[in-house]
Formats: sequence, C-alpha cells, structure tokens
Amino acid sequence: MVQATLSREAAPSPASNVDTTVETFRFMLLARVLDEKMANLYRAGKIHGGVFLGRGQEALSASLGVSLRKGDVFAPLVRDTAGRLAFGEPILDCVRTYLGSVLGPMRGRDGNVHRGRPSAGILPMISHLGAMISVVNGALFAKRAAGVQDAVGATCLGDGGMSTGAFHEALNQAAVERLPLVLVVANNQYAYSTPNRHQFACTSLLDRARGYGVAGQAVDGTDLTACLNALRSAVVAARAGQGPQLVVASLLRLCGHGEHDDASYITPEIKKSAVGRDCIAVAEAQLLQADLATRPALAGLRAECVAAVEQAVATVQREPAPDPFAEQWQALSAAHLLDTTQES
Amino acid sequence: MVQATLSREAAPSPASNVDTTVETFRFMLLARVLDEKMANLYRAGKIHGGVFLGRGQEALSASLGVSLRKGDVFAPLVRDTAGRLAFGEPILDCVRTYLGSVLGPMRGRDGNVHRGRPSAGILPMISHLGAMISVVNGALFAKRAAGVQDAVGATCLGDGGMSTGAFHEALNQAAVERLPLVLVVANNQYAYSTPNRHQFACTSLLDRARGYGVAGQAVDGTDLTACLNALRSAVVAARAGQGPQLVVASLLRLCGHGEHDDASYITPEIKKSAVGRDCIAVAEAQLLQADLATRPALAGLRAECVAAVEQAVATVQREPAPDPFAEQWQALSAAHLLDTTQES
Amino acid sequence: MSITYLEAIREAQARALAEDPRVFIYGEDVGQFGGAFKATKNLAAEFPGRVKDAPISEDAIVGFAVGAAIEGMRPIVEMQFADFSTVAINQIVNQAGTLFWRTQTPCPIVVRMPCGGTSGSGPFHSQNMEAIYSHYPGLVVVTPATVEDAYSMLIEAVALNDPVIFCEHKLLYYHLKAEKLPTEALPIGKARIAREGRDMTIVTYSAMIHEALAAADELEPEGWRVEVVDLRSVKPLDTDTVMASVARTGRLLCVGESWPWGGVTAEVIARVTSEGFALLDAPPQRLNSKDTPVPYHPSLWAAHRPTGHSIAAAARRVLRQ
Amino acid sequence: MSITYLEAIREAQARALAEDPRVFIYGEDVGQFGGAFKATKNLAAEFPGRVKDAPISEDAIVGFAVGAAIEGMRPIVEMQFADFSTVAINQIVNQAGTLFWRTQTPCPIVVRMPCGGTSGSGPFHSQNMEAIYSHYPGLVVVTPATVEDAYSMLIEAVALNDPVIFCEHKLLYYHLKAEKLPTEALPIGKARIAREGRDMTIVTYSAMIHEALAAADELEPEGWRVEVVDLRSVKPLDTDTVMASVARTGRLLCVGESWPWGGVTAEVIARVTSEGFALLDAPPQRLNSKDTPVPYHPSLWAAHRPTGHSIAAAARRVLRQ
Ligand SMILES: Cc1ncc(C[n+]2csc(CCOP(=O)(O)OP(=O)(O)O)c2C)c(N)n1
Ligand SMILES: Cc1ncc(C[n+]2csc(CCOP(=O)(O)OP(=O)(O)O)c2C)c(N)n1
Ligand SMILES: [Mg+2]
Ligand SMILES: [Mg+2]
Repeated sequence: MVQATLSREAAPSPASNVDTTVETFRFMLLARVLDEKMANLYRAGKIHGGVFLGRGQEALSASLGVSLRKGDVFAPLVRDTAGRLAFGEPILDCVRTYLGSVLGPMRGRDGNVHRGRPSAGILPMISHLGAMISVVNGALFAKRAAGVQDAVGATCLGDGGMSTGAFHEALNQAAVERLPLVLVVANNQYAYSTPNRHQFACTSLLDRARGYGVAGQAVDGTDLTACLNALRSAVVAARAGQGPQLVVASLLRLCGHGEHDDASYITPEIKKSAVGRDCIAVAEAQLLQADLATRPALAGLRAECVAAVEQAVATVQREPAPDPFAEQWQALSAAHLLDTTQES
Repeated sequence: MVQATLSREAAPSPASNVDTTVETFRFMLLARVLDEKMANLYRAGKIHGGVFLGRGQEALSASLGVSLRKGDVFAPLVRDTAGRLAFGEPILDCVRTYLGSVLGPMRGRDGNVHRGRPSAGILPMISHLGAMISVVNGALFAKRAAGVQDAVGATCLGDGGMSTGAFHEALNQAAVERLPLVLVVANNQYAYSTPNRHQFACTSLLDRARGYGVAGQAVDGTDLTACLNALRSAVVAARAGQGPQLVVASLLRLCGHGEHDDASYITPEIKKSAVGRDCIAVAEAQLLQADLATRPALAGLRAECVAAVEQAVATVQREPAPDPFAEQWQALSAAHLLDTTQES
Repeated sequence: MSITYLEAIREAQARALAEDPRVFIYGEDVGQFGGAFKATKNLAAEFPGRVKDAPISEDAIVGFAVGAAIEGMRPIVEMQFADFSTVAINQIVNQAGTLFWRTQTPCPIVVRMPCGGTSGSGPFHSQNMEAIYSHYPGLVVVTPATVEDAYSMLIEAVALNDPVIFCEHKLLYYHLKAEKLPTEALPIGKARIAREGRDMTIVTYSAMIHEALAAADELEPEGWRVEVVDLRSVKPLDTDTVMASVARTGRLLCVGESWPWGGVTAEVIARVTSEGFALLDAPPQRLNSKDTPVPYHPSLWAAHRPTGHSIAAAARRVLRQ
Repeated sequence: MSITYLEAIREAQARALAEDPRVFIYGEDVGQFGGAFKATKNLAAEFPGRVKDAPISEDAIVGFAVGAAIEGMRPIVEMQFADFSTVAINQIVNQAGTLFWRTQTPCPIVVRMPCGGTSGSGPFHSQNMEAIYSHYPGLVVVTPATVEDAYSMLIEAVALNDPVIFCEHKLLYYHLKAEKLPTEALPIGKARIAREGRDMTIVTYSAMIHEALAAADELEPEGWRVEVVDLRSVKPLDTDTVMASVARTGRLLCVGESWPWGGVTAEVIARVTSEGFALLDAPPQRLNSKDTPVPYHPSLWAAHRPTGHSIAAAARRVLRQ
C-alpha cells in the first residue's frame, strides 16, 4: 500500500507542525522522483512534447499544497508537481497526462502540465502566463455567492509571469473584491533564459503588493520550514477574510526551462549563491537536525516514492492511447450546436 | 494676431517661473474655452459622436504640455486639450478633427480625441486604455538608438486606465529599459461612472511606483503651482536619465464622462471636497495673489481665447467634408499589396 | 406599448436574473449606472449584489466569468464595446473556448458585445468581431437582428452550457422597436426567412438584415422578388436553411458589415458552393465593408458599409447574370 | 551545404540587421539565448544592442515596436509562439493595423509568429492565426512554405513599409532543407505553382503545401495530375494565379491547417466562385482541421489536421464529380 501512504487522503490530518513538516517533505520527495521519472521518459523518447520540472521549487510548492484543503481551489503552474500531489492530485493524473493516456483527466487532448480536474478544485492551466489568476478569482466569487465563506483559492506564478497584463488585472481584481486569493510567486531568477534584470526593475517583486493593497510576504524558497510558515500563514489569513495574500519566494530553477534546455545561461555565481541550494537537501538536514527523521528513514522514504512512481508508470504504459476514430471531436457541450460542414 | 499669441511657437521660452505660470494658465483657459465650444457644438447637433472634456484637469494637463519641448514625444489622452495646446497642437487640429474636416490631421477618418501628428511628436491615441504607453516607450528607444539622449516621452492615464494590463506591461517595460517616460495619472475619482473603490484597493495609486522601481510623485491636480512644480521636476528627472517618472494627481472631472453623460453619480460630498475645486479658479486666485495678473487682464485673456476659438470654428465650418468617392480606401502604404476582390 | 432592441436585452437579463440565482452580470459601469448603453438599467437595484461593476480589466473580467462558471454560475459579461474585447480575446478563445473540450466541464458564460458601426464612432467603437470568434472552436456566436431575437436569444444564451458571444448591434439599440416581447422563438442555430422571394437570396445577419430588406423593397418595383435570410447565429451556421432558399431562387448574395477578407460572407459562399453548387444559376456574390478601419465622418462611414442602395446595386448584378 | 527553414529565417534576420541600421529584434529570450527555437542564434553577439530580450509582455512588446517604427526604425518582433499573440492582438490590429490609415504614417514592423501544429504541442502551442490577422484591415499576412520563401519573404517583409504578420511553420523548422539561399524570389503578393497538373487544383499554403504535394504524388499512379498552388501570402491573396490554375483544371480543393469556419479556404472558394464561377467543372471543396483545439497526443494530432492521405481522399472526391 505504498500508494496509499503517499496519497493525501491517507496522510494524517496535520495535527502538529512536526507531522506537517514530514508530510510536506514526503510530497517534495515524491514530486522530485516523479519529475525525474518524467525526465527519464523524455530522454528515452517516450514523451511527446515538453517535460517541465519543479526541481528546486518543491519546498515552496508542497508547502502551498499542504496548506490548502478540500473545497479550496488550486490552479497550479508549470513547476507544481509537489503542490499538486500535496493537494491530492493522484500520481496517475500526472503520468497519464504526460503519456497521453486516454484514461487521464485530459484524455490525451492536452498534455504535460496542462492537467486538472475542475470538479476536484484543480484548475487546468492554459499556457498563457497570468491567465489563471482571474479564473481563480471567479471561482472564489462563486463560492462566496453560494455562501461558502472559508474557501481559499491559490495559484502560482513565476518572476516572468509577473510581467503579464493578465497578472496585473487579476491581482487588482482580487484586491477590489477582497477575495481569499493566495498568489505564490516563485522568483527563480530566470524566465526561460531571461534573467530578472531584463524582467523587472523593482528591488523585490514583493514591492508590488502595496500597489494592489494586498498583504505580502517574502520567503526563502529553498527552506522548507520557512515556506511552510509563510504559506500556512498566508492561507490562514486569506481564509480569515483578510483579502489576497502575495507570497514571493526566492529560489533557483535547478534544471532547464524544460528538459530540452540545458540552462547553460544560468551563471555559476547564482548556482553557488543562497538561492541555488537544493530545497530537498536543506529539508533533509532540517529533518535530521530536528530529529524528525533518520538517514535510513529518508532512504526508505525515497525508495517508497520510487516504487510508487514506477508502479504508476507501469500501469499507464499498459493503458490505451486515444483513438482518433472513437474520439468525440466536439468543443461544445451542446451537440446540437456543433457547426458541421460537408468536409467534417 | 490672437492666434499667434496663443500658439506655442510665439510664446516666450519659459525663462522664469513667472512667465511659465502665466503661459500655462493661458493654455488652461484656452483649453477650457475650446472644450466648452466643442460641448456647445455637440449640444447643437453639429458633432457626430462623442465630445470629451478636460474640465477640471487643465492645470495638470497644461503643466505637462509646457514642461515638454520640441523633439519630445507626447501621447495625450481623452482629457488633454490643455496639454495638447501647450505642447503646440494647433487649435485647428482639434476643431477639424471634431468636425471631421478633410483638412484636419485625421481627415475625417478618426474623430474627437483620436488625433495626433506622429511627425510632430504627438501620437494619436487609440481608444484602448493603456495602449499608448508602450508605443511611447518604443519611440523613446528609437530616439536613444538614434543617439538622441535628451528626449522625453510623456503620456497620460486615468485611475481606470491603471487597471489595464497594457499599463502594467508598459510601465514595467519602461522601467526595465530605463526610458525617459513621464506617466501622468489623473485620478479624477471615477472611471466613467465607476468610483475608485471599485477600481483599486491600494491607498494611493502612487503606491504602485515602487513595484515598478520607478520614481513617483503625488500632486494636487487642482493646484497650478503644484502641478507645474511636479511636472517640471518629473520631466527634468526623466531628461536627466533618471528613468520613468510616475506622477499621480488628485482631482475631479468637472463634467460628464462625455457630453452625453450628466454624471449624476458623482456625489455632492466629493464635489464639495478639495478635489472638487476648479483648477482655473484656483489658478486665477494664485495669479492675482502673486500679482501676476489683474482681473481685467484675465478677462482680456479669456476674450482672446474665445476669439481664437471662434475664428478656428468659423474657418473649419467652411472646410470640405471628406468625399467618399475621392477617399483613398487604403489601409496599407504599399498600394501594390492591397487585397482586392471583385466586390471592392 | 413598444419595446426597443436595447430594452429587450435589458428585459432578457432581468428575466434571467429573476429566474436563475446562478446568473450574475459583470462589466464596466454595469451596476448603479446601468451600463454605457443602459442595457443593465436598474438591474443593480433590482438584484442587489448580482450586477457588478468591474475595473477596466477585460482580460480579468472574462477570466473571472470562466472561474465562476466552473463553480456552477452563469455569468453575463458586458464588454463596453465589442472593440475592447481584443484585450479579452485570450480568455475568450483560449480559456472559455477550450474548457469543455479539455476537461468536459461546461463553460456557460455569455459575453455581450455591443457591435457595429454607428456614425461618428470611428475605428475603435464600431467593430464587428463575429468572424474572429467564429473561427476559433468552442464558441457559439449569435447576431440577433430583431427585438424578438435580441430577447429570446439572450435568454437561450444564458441557459446554454457553452460560451456564447452575443453580438448586439448598437445601431439597432434605440431605433428598432417591437410591439411586445416574444413568447416563443426559433432556437439558436436556426436561420429565419426574413422575407420571402423567388428571384434571388440575400443572406445576411444583424443590422444588415434591415439594409437587405430595404434593398428588397427597392428592387420590388423593378419586378424582383428577393428572399432575405437572417442567419441569426453565425456559428453554428444554419446551412440547411440557406441552401433551401438558394434551391428556390438559384441566386445568392451574401452581405456582411465586417471586413471583406474571410468572415461570414466567405463562409456562407464556401458552404453553398461546396455543398450546393448545382443549385446556383449564377455566380454567388458578396458585399462587405471596405477593407479599412471604420471611419468617423458620417459621409465616409456611410460609404464604408453596405447600405440598402449598395446592396440593391449588388443584387441587380447578381440578377442580371 | 544545406540550410533549413529555421536557418533561413535566422539568415534573413542577420542580413536585415547587417544591411539596415534601423532594424532591431525584440522578443522573449531572443538575445543571448537565441530564441526558443534558435531563430536568432548568435545575433545578439553579432549585433550588440540590437537583439533585445523583452519581459513577458506581448502587448507592450508590439506597442514598443510600433513606437519605434513611428520613429523610423524597422523592428522585428518574435512571438515565442503564435498562440501567445492573442495577448498582443490589440496592439497588432488596433495600433499597427490602423496607423497608416489614420495618420499616413507607415508602420514597418514584422511580427514573426511560430505557427502550426507539431505533435505533442497541444492546444496552446500549435495555433494558426493567419485568418484572424487577415480579417482585420491594415496588415500583410505571409505564410512561407519553403526555405527559399522563408528567407526572401522575411527580407522583403522587413523592407516593406507596412506591418507584416510573418507566419512561420514550426513543423518545417528543422526538417525542411534547401541547397542554398535564393538570390531571387517572387515578391510578396504573388502565389506560386508548386506543382503543375491539369486535372485539378489544390490551393494551400505553409506546411500544408508539403501534404498537398504528397497527395499529388499519391494520386499520380492513379492517373491524376494535380496542380498545387502555394499562396505564399494569404493577404493579399493572389486571386489571379489561383484563377488561372482553376481555368486550366476546372476543379478546386482548398486546404488549410487551421479551423474550418472562415479562414483562408473559405476566402479562396468565395473568390473563385464569385469571380470565376464558370471555370469550375465541379463543386469546389475544402479541407481544414477539425473544429476543436489542437490535440496533444500524436494519434489525435495526426487526425486533427489534413494530411497527404486525407487530402488525397478529398481530392478523389473532387475528381470524381
Ligand atoms: C503570455 C505568454 N507568453 C509567453 C509564454 C512562453 N513561456 C512559457 S514559460 C515562459 C517563462 C516563464 O518564466 P517564469 O514566469 O519566471 O516561470 P519559470 O519558468 O521560471 O518557472 C515563457 C516565456 C507563455 N507561456 N505565455
Ligand atoms: C480597454 C478599454 N476598456 C474600456 C474602455 C471604455 N472606456 C473609455 S473611457 C473609460 C473610463 C476611463 O476612466 P479613467 O481611466 O479613470 O479616465 P477618465 O475618463 O476618468 O479621465 C472606459 C471604461 C476603453 N476605452 N478601453
Ligand atoms: Mg522564473
Ligand atoms: Mg478617472
């Protein structure tokens, strides 16, 4: 029952900080292993299209995921494998989407990181950066209109995504409506190849919070304990009706933009700097230090993650690909309104 | 030679504050009179489409116009009659555009506030709010690339326009490129009927400056002296290479959104508050107080403005309307690339 | 009593709000002010909290509507002018238009777009964008030409589980009147014979219906009986009704107010010629606006778009072939 | 030596930069990195300060280019993918597309759009937007299908005084090769006979040219000689060349990779039937992609767009009528 151990449902409700830290680490590790497996499959030519990893961002992402709960809305971004798992997305959803299985939530129609299950509160991202924030706003408005007072909506963005008009319009909208939005910005120093200095000119992206009239926190994105504190307090504040919460984390993408990219533009200096630390290593040290884990236990955990991922991949590899002849080529729910011509 | 007195070319170069204040006031008054004339023509059914006034915003707008100089770029917005005149736009350009004269800069193709002369540094606005800022950025980049080091670019925006994605992308772009952009925000409390509280949630729109890493100033938009100081210093700073300058003025639109709108949504309280002061009255008091003008001189100035405007209107009313048969229906400069079908 | 096209739009929204608690309206100045054209007049007072003023953020407005729709609501978005939907187009085509196909989650939003030229409105307050939205998959695009359709199609649009682009024509707002609101209506997806004839078919939609009817009037004394087909919805496009009309008349002119390249008129002709080539006794023709931005001055504006006279002239050419 | 479609695009930009000091390149990751597809590889180093990385701000990127063009420069903008131009569309159609008409000031910008589907790219990295930009006035829209055209049309696009939407097809980037760069070329606005035939005409453009040529190959052993017309630019559209081909063959199939409603195929058929009805011996037909977002999985993707086989099948239907 490896799978069960790792799934959200089976995890103990976070009664204490201690439990949560370990639980969060588990999701970080699982995400790292899952990401690595996807990268391996990519290198083996088993994946069509790109593979995008959250390597180096797991502490931040998992901390968000564990801070949310059922009934919340989550619109993860490219590097949120950890947050997705922590929020309850099954490993299978990831693998099935990457491999295009017809049994996955996107049934082969969309791929890689563009997966979600709206009915479970996971909104599937479109590629256009910044575009999901206002969608989360609308979902939160609907929940409020339905009398649900304590649901939170969270979504993630990069340093580059902060330059989009969509981000600006949506954060301002959330502030005007005083919605319980948690916007997590992973400043990983680069947007694809573009360094921060070509992306913005403010001292810190956190400086933007005030211009929207929203609360803001900075956090060291390589530090699990710091991330957990920041994200939990942000989610609590949003849930308590304190309006949108902006969290800006500093960290480094420890991989290419996608697996096709060797990221040779990332300077050695920045790799060696504080943001370049691997959050998994940092978290392991924290767990050992605080006697929350032993080395053998950590090794066991990793083995457990590997087994879970391997099992999921083995399962999906036996699943059918979509059949174009069985496919419903239908972009509207109302079949009688489909526009048909002779050719089709 | 009333026309000459009022045109920018004939005005003395602003050698002293005193001269500039009087000169700026002259443009304010001229703009007020010109706007009023357009409103009268609208009420008389002489203007097709809307008429949009700068009533209450003349001090701010004129202060910007006089602070710029030839070689600068200016993309005025809806309420910038004063700034246009001060920058050197002939009265005739305004009247011809409103009346659709074929001799105007837009030749009847575009109307009212959508006028400009790119070759003279006046960029004609498109309606979509926020869209002109990045265009000014590009013009400034081109000037810099051509070795022109001291040209400034200015454009205006309202409290509502600040909510557009276009604004965000463009101000950030200007900051990253460290362009000599002066962005003047007229917070006139409403965007059409929408009050500030439905538009943004920050304490002051000036709070946004820091998030872009640009300099910012707040100014009382009803106070000519304050506006002149703020705008001149902003333009000087931009010209000196200090990067984009954001100026946020507080004032009130003393008219409808357009002349079709009675603005009944503007509350009496706000009309009676400090932002509700008429900048023309405030400026007159300042001029009298400082012995820069006498009441008869002010009356004379107004009469001069009226005469200039009446003369322009009389001229334009005799001018030909565009002839659809003579019209070149051609949206490309390359005639050989026009796409023609039988119908056309 | 008589009711205008604009009032019908207001009444449809009032009814939708009254009958379905999931409906709300979101857009710039739609609240207390009642909208730039007064299409939501008094609705904020009648339905407190359900008619919401938005910041000037078209992208976020549509995104918000999609999010609310995912959670089961039925938002009606008002664009202040269709032209401004260019800054919302990404959310419309890539978010709303793909949601059902990607996730099987329906996206019941209506985006109301005040479309079309009026004299003096110029390049940025006159556009017709139905072709843009029809080209993308996943959207229903409707173009009511009558007071009755404005009402019934808006009611139906709100009830549909798919995103609907509701192109309402500004020129019809105040002038077009009906005696009363309809109690029954053709469904979205069905075209209508606006005038019967036997000599040729003019296919058009939205405000151009009235120009086409004027052209038909103009041609009547010359002995021509012109049939006018009102498409009502341009996507889906009711090819059957068009084809049946062309089968009767053998001649086709398609008229649109938008630009000539592509668009509804090209689509109609492509369908009729590929699926009903043998029905045609003469080459099909089209008439659109000129291929420039929409001009401001009334004399240019009137020459830029098809009118009763220019349609009649084009029809004569079709009839003579 | 051989050169790819992508390299030709790079070489054209290198030449434009070298020959005209007014040219610069602006877009996300185009600088040191050389662009997501490496279309600007090494250019930043070769032309310091003239190949600029932009923030992720497509609206501001295009606005910036327009401003620079007003001041006499000749910007080349790279969209990272055509799909992302939805958030720049307002600046493209309403700013760049209206500038000349409104002010007589030319707007010489080129917007490079990596278009079209590749397997595994999904709904948001595969779109073809030529129909959207062609519908709006004021833009030239080109769709090179060959290495030679990619090179010569980009050179010409930069030299033109009007905004050009340069639709380059990602599927051709690496696979399509030529021996060398061309020294002379057809101008923009002229279509090309890609293959001569006498039995029917297939009109298409961009990557679909190669599918159409494959279809022609497939039909040859069956005794059919299919002519293939490469439109090269879809706006303006070279009706004369199309019509001349149809005059020879009497049969027409239009093929496009984009969605079925409207678009290039509808426009071509509308022109041919309204202006050359009598030339046709059979109903003209079209073949486009399916009316859904572009799917991710290779098996769905291959079924979504026309292919050599599906074009051949459609062509057989045309030939048999
Ligand atoms: C509007 C838009 N423009 C361009 C892209 C292409 N794109 C995808 S990811 C990316 C870089 C994103 O950088 P950042 O937001 O910092 O996130 P990171 O990849 O660093 O996590 C770009 C340019 C996009 N997805 N959306
Ligand atoms: C993108 C966009 N959306 C909507 C409009 C319609 N519109 C024109 S002016 C206006 C209000 C502008 O308010 P503000 O920016 O505060 O300027 P003000 O009119 O108060 O000077 C609106 C909504 C527009 N021009 N552009
Ligand atoms: Mg980043
Ligand atoms: Mg305002």
